[in-house]
Amino acid sequence: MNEEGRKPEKGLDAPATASKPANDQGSAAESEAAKSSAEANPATDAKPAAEAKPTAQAKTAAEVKPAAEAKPAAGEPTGEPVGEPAKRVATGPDGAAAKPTAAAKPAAAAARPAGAAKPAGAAAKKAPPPPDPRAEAAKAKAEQVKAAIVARLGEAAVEEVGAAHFVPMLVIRKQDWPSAVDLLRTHPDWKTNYLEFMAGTDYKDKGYIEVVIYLQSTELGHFLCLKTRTDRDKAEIPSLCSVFPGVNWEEREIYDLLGVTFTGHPDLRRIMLWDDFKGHPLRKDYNEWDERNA
Amino acid sequence: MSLIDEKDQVRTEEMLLNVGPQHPSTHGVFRLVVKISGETIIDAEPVIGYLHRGTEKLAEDLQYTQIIPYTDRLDYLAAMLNNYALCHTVEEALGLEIPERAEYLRVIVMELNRIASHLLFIGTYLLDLGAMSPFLYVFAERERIVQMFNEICGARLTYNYMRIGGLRWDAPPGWLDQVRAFVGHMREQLKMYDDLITGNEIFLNRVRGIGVYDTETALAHGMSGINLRCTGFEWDLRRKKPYSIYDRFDFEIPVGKNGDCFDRYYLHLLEMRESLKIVEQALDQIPESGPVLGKVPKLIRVPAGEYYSGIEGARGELGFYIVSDGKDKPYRMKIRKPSFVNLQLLPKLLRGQNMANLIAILGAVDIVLGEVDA
Amino acid sequence: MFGFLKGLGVTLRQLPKKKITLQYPDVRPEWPERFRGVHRFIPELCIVCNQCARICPTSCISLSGTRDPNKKMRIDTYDINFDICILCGLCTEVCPTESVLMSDTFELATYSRDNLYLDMHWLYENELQYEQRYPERVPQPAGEAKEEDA
Amino acid sequence: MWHWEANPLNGPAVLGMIIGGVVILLMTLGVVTYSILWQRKLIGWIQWRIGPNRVGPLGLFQTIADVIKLLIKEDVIPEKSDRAMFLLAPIIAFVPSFTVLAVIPFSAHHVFTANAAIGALFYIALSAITIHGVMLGAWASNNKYSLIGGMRSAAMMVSYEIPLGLSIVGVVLMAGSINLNDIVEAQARSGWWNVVPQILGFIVFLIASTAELNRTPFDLAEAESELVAGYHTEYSGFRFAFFMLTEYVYLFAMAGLCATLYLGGWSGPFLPGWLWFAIKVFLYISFQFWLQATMPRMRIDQLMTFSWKVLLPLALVNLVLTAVIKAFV
Repeated sequence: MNEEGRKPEKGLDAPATASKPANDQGSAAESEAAKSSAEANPATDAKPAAEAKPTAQAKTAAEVKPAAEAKPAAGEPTGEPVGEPAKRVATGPDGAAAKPTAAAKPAAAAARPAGAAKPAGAAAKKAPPPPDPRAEAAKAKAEQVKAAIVARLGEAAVEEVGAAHFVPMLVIRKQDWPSAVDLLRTHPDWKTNYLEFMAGTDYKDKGYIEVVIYLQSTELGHFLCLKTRTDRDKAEIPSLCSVFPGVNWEEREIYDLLGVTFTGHPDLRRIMLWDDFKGHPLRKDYNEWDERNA
Repeated sequence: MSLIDEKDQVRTEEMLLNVGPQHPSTHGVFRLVVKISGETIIDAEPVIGYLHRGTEKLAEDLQYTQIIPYTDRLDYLAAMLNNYALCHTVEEALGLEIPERAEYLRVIVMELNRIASHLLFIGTYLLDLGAMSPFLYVFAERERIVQMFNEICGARLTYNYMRIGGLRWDAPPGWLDQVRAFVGHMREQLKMYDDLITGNEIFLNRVRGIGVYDTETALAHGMSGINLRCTGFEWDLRRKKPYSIYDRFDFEIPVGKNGDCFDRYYLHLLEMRESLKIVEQALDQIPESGPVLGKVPKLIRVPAGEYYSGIEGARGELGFYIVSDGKDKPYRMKIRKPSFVNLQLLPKLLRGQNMANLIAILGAVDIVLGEVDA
Repeated sequence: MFGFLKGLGVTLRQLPKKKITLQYPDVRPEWPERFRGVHRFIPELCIVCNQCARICPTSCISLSGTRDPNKKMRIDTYDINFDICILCGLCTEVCPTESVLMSDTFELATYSRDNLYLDMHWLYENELQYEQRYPERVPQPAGEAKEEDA
Repeated sequence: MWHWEANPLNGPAVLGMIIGGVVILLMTLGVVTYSILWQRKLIGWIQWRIGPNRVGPLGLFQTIADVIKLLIKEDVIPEKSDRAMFLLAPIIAFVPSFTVLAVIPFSAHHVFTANAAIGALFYIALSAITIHGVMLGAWASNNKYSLIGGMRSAAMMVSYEIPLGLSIVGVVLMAGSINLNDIVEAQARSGWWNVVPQILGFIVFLIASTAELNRTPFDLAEAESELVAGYHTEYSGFRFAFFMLTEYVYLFAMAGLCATLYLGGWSGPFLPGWLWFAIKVFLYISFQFWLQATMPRMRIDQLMTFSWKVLLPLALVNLVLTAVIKAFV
């Protein structure tokens, strides 16, 4: 295994202490925008109304929440800034636990790179009711990611832009898969240095197998969803092991269960099932009995 | 065959040692093919899959409610957290509202479960290192938690307690007082563990400075939970991606300094303290009464799309990824298994160590094979 | 230095503490009311709605019934295969009449898998035994569970 | 005092020897049986458990049941093992453990004890033989865990014999004799037990003897979490029982040695000598179990370092101090 093969961007883990909460807030802005409606509690909510609601975020959050989705949550009168900060100040008996969140807010907004700030702004323009504004925001952000990728790898590298349930989603051409992921990992605006999750899905009806990763930037607080697609018959995707050594086993698992060959993988063997197992169980057309007979 | 090789040294041979699948320290059916020279490990190759049950495949044929009992069997030491992770993902997808009391009860049982899981880690870790008594002490404490779970949901290990949109049961009368009593008791016990274990020089010598890695390595390998925090990197999803009602509680995220096995051990202790804090605050804030199951359709259909959400499990980021085609069963479900991801770094940590350190390092990674193999 | 002496002190202090061993076969554990042991079944209440069989994640329940002269469904057979039952309790949750419930029977070890195939009579027998063991829990067999849920 | 060498070796004397041997063997077995039970009980109590309590009243027959179980178990000899060695090893390990008891003075009227002039030396010399049995067994099993366990055991025993021996030399200097009887008498005469003037040596002895006995925290040879069962991984039935017996007979012997060297042996006020001896042995054995209930296991390299860099210098310092004081005071 060539874990040594890469040197992650220096300074991932050594951000100034001041910037850390700031980034945290930056990320939280979107996620909170995404969650504000889901979490808004009905009037029975025990939270006292006296909850601190910093205004720095209010401009985005308030606008993000259009009337269409203003749930019963709108126990808050209009005019009052809605949308709770990411770190809702601890309530309840010991309300003393006011975090330094509010103070960190303006800094957070300032610290956010231009790229990250814009989607929130984009979301702010009144989205039509049917598409969820949070999804719209994610899409807008995805467009920006696309711009970053396209600038380096060409127009064809990104096949599709969208949102995977409020997370910006891009479909990358499989040839550009590792380079795009690596690009985002090192890109100063994105720095998606942490691969959170990887999965493969067999879309039999659509005729392809999709590999999806969820990336995040521990420093800048972005969350991205990248995908790439390959044929079902000759499923082959370049391996990400050189970019994120941690996907080693995940790729082995996808290889094992979905039959996607990851080219350039240092050690592509079955991981869950035994070596002479036939077939790939997570494929939709997998049938235990067929394979046995074959 | 001469005993002396061409370099005038005693001829030695490397040997392959199969640690597991049945071995006292692999905590389940986990196999580690170790190449050793003397007692020094040249290479190690983990072999997993002995407990592979195909949960993800099974889930494709199950309704969302039916998947919950299966999640109990992933990380069976922290089944409440597994329950929650699945319910949370589905609730996010549906945009459901969870009744207040249910949220608090969820947090209480999750944190209790985290304590139970961490307790077990400390016990088994010390057992691996050869100390027997801590194992039994932590089991006694864990037993109290398990009994409380037994009362609230009727099972000691496979809880199946959470439902999409809430909980199966409300807490029985007096249960919360029991929890409160436990919190106080547990605080005392934690002091005892400090005296018994943390102060012991033999233990310190065995765990300090071994299995070291830095934050970059940990991030590149996708590690999460204590395995990431031990490197001094503050990363806790309860803070970073606040879910449930964790933003209402005041708690710290302890981080390590050196990224060695001692840090990993000690963080478990510290995290238990924080969990106790959370439980205590939740007990103070929980509404006296109220529904524990929100308004949920009888047959849950998740709108088409894909959903991923991770929570801070006992061992790291535990996430469920659901691809739905609008039916009542997931089209594809994938579990982000923290143990599975964390385990990958093991061979690298083991190289150059000796056999005794193998146990110490493997133990500190804190794997549960039910989760690794899923 | 000498932290291990502290440890020795700790272990010594544990010596006189109360022992927590449960002498299992002699002393039986006390299971709470919600404990999910082997099912018990009350045939009279069953309306053969088949919900339990449908919700069961492992499909271990099989049942059949007939319509009696008054157009009411009557249960004929009700089998639970404890070979695969995972005691998740979902069946008791969906049962509208609370005819299938869980008891505190937890000892399932047997020499043959055939013995794990439990039929209606066994389950009813289990119910009767449960009623004997816990007379105080019986008065409202269709009891608290649903109320709390609502 | 009654000396073997003072009596001519005739028929009755030989008979006496045999009877003595058998009596000591039976006594030893009794002690081993109940020290195992005591171990399980004591550790159980420390761990909030009851300990064995099903066989006989208070579990008094538990060990007997275990032994019977071991005796009637199949004697498995692995196909790939070196059969002859495999069979021989437990015996080689056991015999010296029992033989060393010959020089331990159990009481003032040590009817069955050899009054050997080289008592302490005899103990150390013979106990070193056991390691051959352990090594042979480990090697002959043809099992990797056994091999590592055997090697560890050998390395440990070799390393810890030296501090052990040196700490004993301090006592020998105090008494001016290697004869264990003389050492006891010297302590009785001097009015204090060796543990007081030889406290440093006592500590070294305590640690080194724990290592010699392969007991926690030095139980690396059979570290079950690392090596499954160490050198006796492949042994079963009564051969395994032999190894276990060896271990506990040594525990008894070492307790006897410790009592003799440092705690005044059978000497003591009021109570009869044998009871004093029993009490001291009991204390030593209980201490070992207490240690076992508390300590995690050491690591082999740290163990070696500890022996050579800490214990050995300590033992030497103790030796020099004793010699100097002995010479000038």
